[in-house]
Amino acid sequence: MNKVVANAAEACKGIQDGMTLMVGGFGLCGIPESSIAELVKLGVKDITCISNNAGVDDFGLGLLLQGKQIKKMISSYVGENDEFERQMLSGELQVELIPQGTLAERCRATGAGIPAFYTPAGFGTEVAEGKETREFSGKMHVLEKAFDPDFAIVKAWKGDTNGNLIFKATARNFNPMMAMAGKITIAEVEELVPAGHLDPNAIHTAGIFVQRIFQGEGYEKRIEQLTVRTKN
Amino acid sequence: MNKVVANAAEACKGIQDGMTLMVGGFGLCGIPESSIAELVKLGVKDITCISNNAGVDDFGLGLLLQGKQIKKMISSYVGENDEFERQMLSGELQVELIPQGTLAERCRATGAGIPAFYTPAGFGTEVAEGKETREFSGKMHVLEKAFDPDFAIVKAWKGDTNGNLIFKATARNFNPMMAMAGKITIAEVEELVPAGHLDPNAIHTAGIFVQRIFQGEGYEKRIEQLTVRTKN
Amino acid sequence: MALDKNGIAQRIAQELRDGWYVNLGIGIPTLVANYIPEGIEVEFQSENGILGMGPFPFEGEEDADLINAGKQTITAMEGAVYFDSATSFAMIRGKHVQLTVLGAMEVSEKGDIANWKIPGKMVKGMGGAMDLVASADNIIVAMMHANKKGKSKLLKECTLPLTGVGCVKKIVTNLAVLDVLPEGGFKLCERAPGVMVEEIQAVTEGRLVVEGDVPEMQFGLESVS
Amino acid sequence: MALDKNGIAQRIAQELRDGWYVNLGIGIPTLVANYIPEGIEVEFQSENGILGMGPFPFEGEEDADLINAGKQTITAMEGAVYFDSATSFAMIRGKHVQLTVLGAMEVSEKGDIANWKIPGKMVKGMGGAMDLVASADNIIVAMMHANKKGKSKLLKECTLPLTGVGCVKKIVTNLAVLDVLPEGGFKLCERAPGVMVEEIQAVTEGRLVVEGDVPEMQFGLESVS
Repeated sequence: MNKVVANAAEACKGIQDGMTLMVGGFGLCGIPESSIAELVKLGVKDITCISNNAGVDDFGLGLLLQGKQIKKMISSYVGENDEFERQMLSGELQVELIPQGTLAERCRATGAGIPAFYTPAGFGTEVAEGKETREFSGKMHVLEKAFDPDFAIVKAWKGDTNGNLIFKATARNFNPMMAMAGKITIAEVEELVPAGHLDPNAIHTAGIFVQRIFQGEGYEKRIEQLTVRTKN
Repeated sequence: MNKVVANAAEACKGIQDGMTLMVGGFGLCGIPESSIAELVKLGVKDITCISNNAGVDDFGLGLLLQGKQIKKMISSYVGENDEFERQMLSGELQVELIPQGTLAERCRATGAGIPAFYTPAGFGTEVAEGKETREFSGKMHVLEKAFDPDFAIVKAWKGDTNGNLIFKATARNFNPMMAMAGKITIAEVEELVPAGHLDPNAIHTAGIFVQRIFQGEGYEKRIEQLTVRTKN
Repeated sequence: MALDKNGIAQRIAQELRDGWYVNLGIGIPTLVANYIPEGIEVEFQSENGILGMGPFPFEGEEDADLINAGKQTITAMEGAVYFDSATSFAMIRGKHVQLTVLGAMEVSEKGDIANWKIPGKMVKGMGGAMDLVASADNIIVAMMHANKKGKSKLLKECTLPLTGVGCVKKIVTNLAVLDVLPEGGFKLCERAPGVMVEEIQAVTEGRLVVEGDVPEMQFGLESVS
Repeated sequence: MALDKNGIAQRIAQELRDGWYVNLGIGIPTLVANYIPEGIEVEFQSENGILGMGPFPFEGEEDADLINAGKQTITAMEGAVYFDSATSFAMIRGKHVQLTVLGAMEVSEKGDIANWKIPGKMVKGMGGAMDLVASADNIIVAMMHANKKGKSKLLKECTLPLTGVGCVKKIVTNLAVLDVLPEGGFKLCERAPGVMVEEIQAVTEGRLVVEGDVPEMQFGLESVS
């Protein structure tokens, strides 16, 4: 089942103004750099973007914010970004903040055909306002619902032509759940191999969830907070 | 975080009459043979057993049925077992049948702190009787709840002393979700290695879910339906 | 002439489309894998945790850890992947599997299906069938038109406990190909070679909708893989 | 003398028990990892997807694909494991993590906590904090007793938007160790060395419960790892 497309341009075909996109990554770790660059090039506008964070000013989703391509961000944490703050305070940008675990579980639910589930996160806070709440085993929970994204864009370490994906270390983060959730899921990988070259036991995301896969180019993999020890 | 116990006897300490146990496996594939043998030896009675199937007459959970140790089976499919049929028809054994996907998702929910979720499976059937139903996006769904097992007993291919597990091929099946769900989770493995010997990227079940791990002995791995081709 | 089980499977195989992921139930549906049309690539999912299921292993090469949902020993194709049961049913409920083919005891003219329980007989369980029928947009039922006593299995209302409600869209039997109409009723799409509309009508208890000339099924254009 | 941030972390480290999985928030909580008592093994979970988090990498050995929830480059201990965000919060919500240590802007005498939003200021988001406080049975808040303006952070009622309701059980500040009582109120358990009960009372707006002699915190018995 060959899912390979030539490049980011091929992969992003059909992404249009006003669409809802899920974008993988945590901070700048495990983000689909090539696809984001392509979205900048395409100049698609009024995007609703579901992503745990919003990048930094000049990298990651920050690049889409610079071009005012994003109408609404749905995230759990959006610090580290001055342009984001400016657009949010000026009202140009809508922001919906969601507890990180709820965000992850809602992404999974979307792909798993679970329309709604109960979680204790956010009960008694403004996150629960307007939502159903309910007691289970003496504890209050909030009803949370699946998303409805048009595209999901994820980044993996290795992928095969069938769309099977393996992520590296903590660059996995939101990518596997978002891969499940897209009506069309685009996966960009650092290394694309023929089907059969990945251990079927070690694959994190099954190719059934991926519609388009390509090998990205020139990964910068910028580090947001470089923290090191010195030897002696 | 050393989780190693000497053997099945050590691992099964504390399992008592009347408890609810989750037992991994699909058919006879990926079942915790050593722990089941120990449960037979212990002779614990009145067990409520959550497991996709009920083994065959003389293997798997069938061994517990022979000793009339099981009070209630919660499964999706219980064929291939005459003693099971006899006990069920005579009323000695209670049986609750659950759609397989709902069973899997309820196991995951148990371990994931999700008390309840909606699924379309079983709507309009006797499975939905007495349960809440609700429409999402024009489709009816059933509210399904987490379990509350005392122990979960799973079988993995490889494990390390930290309790990290790797399963092999389709012997994975229900084992990872059940591992998440036990108040105490027992993992028996074919090969136990020191922490650090498994690729942290390739681990299926994180050691945090496992309280006791041991290397099992004399795995029979019986095949339920041997189907082969002949070479020309 | 009425089709045999292989004929039913062969006709269903014509419904396969390139790039589809397919879940085949036990019995006649399993045979569909033997008739994949030339030039079409599909991948088979088995709900116990494999995508890219291959043929049975050669004698002596069977692996107890590699089975399908019918508990049969199988092999894995190149590019296959294993996963747990929760992920497997995430694929199914999340509509990532494009086609489900399964058997049935009864189908109603509203698309209800009964295939798991006969009151008074030993009940083995629904396995994954309820998840499959409640989730898939595209379900084909493969079955005999009538049961062994000659009684129709295409009914106004199912008499047996249901597996799913209003979910069946297409039925392929030994006698015919039928679509379940949104407003209810079985639309006769194709007849088995040499089988008359009257013969089909005679064993269809539910409302049979016949419009114009009903063509015969065509075989032989696709080759057996 | 009031404790500094390291002192708060050191006191909290005394609460660690052998075999615990621990999630440390950003700020003071992160420092707890520097004071694990001798003979105790704990494993640190970072909610972005690692269990068995190790110290910062040596210069030049950093890996952009290996970070903690604060986006800092880290290392992995032997026996570490990586996982996705849904699994990570399954660990948290499912109570598999035995201790969560996090900072707060305000805590109420009922155990409510506010630590994510100041109306009128830029809101960065709650990250994983709402999941953590709603799930963990064992939450320790690490914070200064009063804010920079000298105003108490231990209140009758939180004035800021809440992160969680009735979830905080223990608070370690620069001045004291306090338990949140089930019936409401901050029970003074320990004083920082040389700090008087009156000093603590003066910066505790919520109900402070003082019973008998309140001991001083003890340090120095555990060694720095």
